[in-house]
Amino acid sequence: MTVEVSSLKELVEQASGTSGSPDTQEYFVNMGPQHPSTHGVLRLVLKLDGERVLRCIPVLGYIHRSIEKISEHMNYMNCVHLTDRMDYLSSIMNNWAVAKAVEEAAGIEVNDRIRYIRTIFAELERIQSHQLWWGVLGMDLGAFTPFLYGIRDREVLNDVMEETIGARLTMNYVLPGGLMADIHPNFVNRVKEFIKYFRPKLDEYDDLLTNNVIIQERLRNVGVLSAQTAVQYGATGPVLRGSGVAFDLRKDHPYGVYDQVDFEVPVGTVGDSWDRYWVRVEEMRQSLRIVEQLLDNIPPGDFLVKKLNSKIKLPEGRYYSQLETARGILGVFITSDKKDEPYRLHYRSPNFNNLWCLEPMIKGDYIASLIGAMSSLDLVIPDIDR
Amino acid sequence: MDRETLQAAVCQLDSSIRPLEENADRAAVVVEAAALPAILRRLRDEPEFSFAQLLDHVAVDWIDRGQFELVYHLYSFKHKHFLFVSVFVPREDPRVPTVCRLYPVAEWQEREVYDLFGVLYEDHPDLRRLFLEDDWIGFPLRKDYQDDFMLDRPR
Amino acid sequence: MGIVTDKLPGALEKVPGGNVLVTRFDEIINWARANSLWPLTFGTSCCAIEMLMATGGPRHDMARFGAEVARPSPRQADLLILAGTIVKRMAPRLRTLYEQMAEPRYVIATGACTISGGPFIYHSYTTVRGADEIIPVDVYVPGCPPRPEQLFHGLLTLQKMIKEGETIREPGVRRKPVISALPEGVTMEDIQGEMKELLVKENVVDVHQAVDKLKWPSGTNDGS
Amino acid sequence: MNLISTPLLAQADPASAGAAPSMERVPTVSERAAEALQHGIWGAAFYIVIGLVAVLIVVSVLGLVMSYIERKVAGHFQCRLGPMRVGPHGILQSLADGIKLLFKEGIEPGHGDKVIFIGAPIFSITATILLLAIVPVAPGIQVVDMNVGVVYIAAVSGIGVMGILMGGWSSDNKWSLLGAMRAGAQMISYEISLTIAILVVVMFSGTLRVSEIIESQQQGWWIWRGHGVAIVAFCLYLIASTAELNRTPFDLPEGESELTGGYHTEYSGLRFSFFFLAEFANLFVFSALATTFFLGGWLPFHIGDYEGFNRVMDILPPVISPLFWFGIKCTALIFLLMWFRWTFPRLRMDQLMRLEWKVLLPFGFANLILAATVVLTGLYFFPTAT
Repeated sequence: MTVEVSSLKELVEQASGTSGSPDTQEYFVNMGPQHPSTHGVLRLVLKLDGERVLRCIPVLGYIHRSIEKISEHMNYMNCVHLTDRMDYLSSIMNNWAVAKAVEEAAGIEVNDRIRYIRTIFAELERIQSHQLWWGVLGMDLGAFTPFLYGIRDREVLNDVMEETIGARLTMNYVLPGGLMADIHPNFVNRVKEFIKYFRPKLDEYDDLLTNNVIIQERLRNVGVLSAQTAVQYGATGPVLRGSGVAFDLRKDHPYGVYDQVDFEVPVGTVGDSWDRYWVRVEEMRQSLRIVEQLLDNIPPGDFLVKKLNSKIKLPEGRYYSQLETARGILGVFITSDKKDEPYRLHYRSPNFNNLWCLEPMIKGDYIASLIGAMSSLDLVIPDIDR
Repeated sequence: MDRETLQAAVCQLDSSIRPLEENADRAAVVVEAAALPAILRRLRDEPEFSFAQLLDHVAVDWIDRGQFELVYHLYSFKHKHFLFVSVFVPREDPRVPTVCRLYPVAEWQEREVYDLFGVLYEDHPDLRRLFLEDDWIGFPLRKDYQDDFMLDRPR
Repeated sequence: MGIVTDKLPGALEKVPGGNVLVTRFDEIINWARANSLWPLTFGTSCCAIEMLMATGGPRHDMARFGAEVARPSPRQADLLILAGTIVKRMAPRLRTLYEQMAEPRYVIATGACTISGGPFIYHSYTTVRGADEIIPVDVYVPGCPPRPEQLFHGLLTLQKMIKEGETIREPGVRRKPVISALPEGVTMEDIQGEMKELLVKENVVDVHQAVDKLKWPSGTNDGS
Repeated sequence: MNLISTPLLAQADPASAGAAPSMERVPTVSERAAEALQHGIWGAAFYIVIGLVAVLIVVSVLGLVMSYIERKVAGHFQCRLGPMRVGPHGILQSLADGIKLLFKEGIEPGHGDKVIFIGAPIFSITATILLLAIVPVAPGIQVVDMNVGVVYIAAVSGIGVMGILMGGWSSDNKWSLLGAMRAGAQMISYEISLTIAILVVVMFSGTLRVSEIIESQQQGWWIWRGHGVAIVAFCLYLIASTAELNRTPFDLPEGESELTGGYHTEYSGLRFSFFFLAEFANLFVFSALATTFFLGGWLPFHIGDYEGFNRVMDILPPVISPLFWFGIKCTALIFLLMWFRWTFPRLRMDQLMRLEWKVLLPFGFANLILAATVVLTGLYFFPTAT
């Protein structure tokens, strides 16, 4: 059996040969790599009939930095810092995923304090990520002000985290075997202040966007993704939950201290952009709940349990660990050959799998719906390309 | 179902399935390339397993053995269990039937593996490079990939 | 690449033959250009969050410098803020974008990746090692990612460069590219020396020593 | 028959037309020119030059001032400061922008239609200048005051869309073309509602001459004299004029997040600034026209025959009073439009069309019929006070 390898050019030429009715002309448009609402450098080749999207071919690789290849030449401690640059909006969760894989492989058991702090930071970062997403969604739908409100509240949270971590975006806080530094003495109080500050702000978000008629018109019944399609196309995270599948690693395969806290997993019903929007806004509330429960109970202890050693070697084998980032399941696949560098390190990035839901979602809809639907997927392109 | 039971149950499915010899942190089986789609279909459809989602597809270049290992990582929402399905293909002529009829997401995961490893997927509807330009020469994640552009880290 | 701390190297060259009127005119135009830098919405990866979003946000507010009018179309933009890694596939597109921008156009390279390739230099088969291999860069802002304040320093450095540099009669005559945000009295050699020292050091850290060193000076650390 | 008393028929009598305004009529610039023409050509030329220069200055100053105000207002809506560094509180910011745009390279797309490409921004700004000519700022401060003023407004405001269509067409850019087509569909549709809303006032005042429309509001502004009818008309006017101005929530032709820059994607330098200027000057023009039609133009707030109250309102000296009242009403309306812009997200194309043809237009016609009934029965406040 021969295998045919095609190219994008051939694909476009092939597709442009088939035209619809004689009086309309279908045409191709490049959306990206530099486009304000592709959130970076995603390129979509759109086949349009007027404003209707007939085909949507994502073209990737404009930020493919070969992280997996670089990781093969790095020790496990260094691999962690590259993950910051993948999904930079959930960097702590990315760090944690690698740390978790290495810890499980090396048989390191971290203490409760580390688990508590990791969980708190992961939830804070989930809030932070959703704040930014909320603002950007508003901007994509043409309202500029929500974007600045989102950024405003993000900065408040950033301050809290910066006090402990020292970085604003690429946190690099979680290491295999513990944490980079202990939490700041002020941390607990400041997080409490933040929660007090942010609860009313969430209602303000509702006033500005959620209850806005135009937003509802723009999101409801747009980009409908059935549960079956979502599962088939490998969607995870809020995209999958928006479609009505209550699958959350935090509940189903608890890690950290998620098994000790009480929270709900918001689930959509229809699977349209509105459901995904609602799921994320609700997730912010749940994250606040989780943080509140954990904050007062951080047990004493060390923030490092194992000697930090850049020459750490894992026993031979395949290790997979995954956790729920703000966008879905991040999986880390480590193949070790007893050296201090991974033989193969693969990241299952949530955005990569979520992206493919785009075409079934918006086929035959307007460009404007495409923007809204894409925004509701909350893509981070460097995470797709790695 | 815990790890060992699941692995044993999957192995009973077909005589060509055998457990993975190397160490893995979850149930892992090895199947023949030709039998892959049929086995994955059974794994997906039989209620005992119902692996509804293909979480991940990874390739590993075992250059010493002259083989590529293709790992399909399955997950079942119903039973909440994971499974590695490995396929070993020769490095010289890496071919494997596509599974994107079963799991649509495989279309792109397989394209990624083709792009970076050069594994050819038979009957794939749209086999193109995913990350690199269409005229890129070589498959960069292979262990023997050489490139004038790449720099080695000074030791 | 020159190192600039506060003052730019060299004094303003008075153009020979230019009379007072023309020079004044040039000054006005340069003043206008320096104070109206409309950036292109172009971000490739992590730095975009800090450079385009956080700087535009209420806390830092790039609008104070008149630079918040982010144009999505390169035709109307004056300033290309390179935020994030440039890879081989993006390189021709970046060049196109730069060429699509109308003169005069300025480029600020932010972050380690656009300056040198950053953490992706070695063993990467795609990362371009520095955006200046593709397009001319006016100001480098180091950091991974730089803080918004650092970008503002870069922006002010660029404004200074524009005010003192190129004139309308001599387009394209610019100062050498500069690194922004180095503190006074620190040179590139110092930094390189320090980095070498760090690299030479044994990579193994004693955990108890490290913990002691990293403990916060006051407080009980038990989180209550 | 009581129909005689309605202004509509009263206007038919030429003798009463001049007698109705209480204030003495101050000739406009064009009338002065026509008068001077009888004595010699130079006097007329003098007035024509004055009129032209005034309009040009007004357009450029409007562009500068409005863009500054817009950025400041946006800044304060978004919890930030806006321009601060160029001059005190950044008041020279738009001047710097203007000079920069003046000396920026003007790029013409290689495969575009050059003549149309260059002509488009000129068309756009010409429409604005022509509209500005009829804006009555104060008695006498008006370039032309023609007897068919309202018809003129409806005719001339259509030229603006021509410029946008030409710009989008000649740019040789698919995004531009999409933007231009959106603009064409949108502006032509909403012009109907706009005109219908104005017609209500024309019915009330019984004249097409804008200065007389203002004079007819001596007893009170139409917006409250006309019961609910005028208020509905005013709302229709506001919505339609927002659409005419291409501002959020109707900024589809530009739609940054969808079409990168819409019709002006390919424009740079001075030509782009023409579009920019036209947009901001139009903002003023439409607010000024709303002031004229619904809010009594330069007239102070009067209530029918309540002499005492009216005298308090007339307290300003007659030279400043019209400018003050016109300015304050116009500013309020501009602020309202900016408020819209920084609050609402954008509509989708089909929703936009649905809003016009299925909601606004039927409402407009019903309102028009209602207005006719109101006028014929003399139901509005102070019908015979003039």
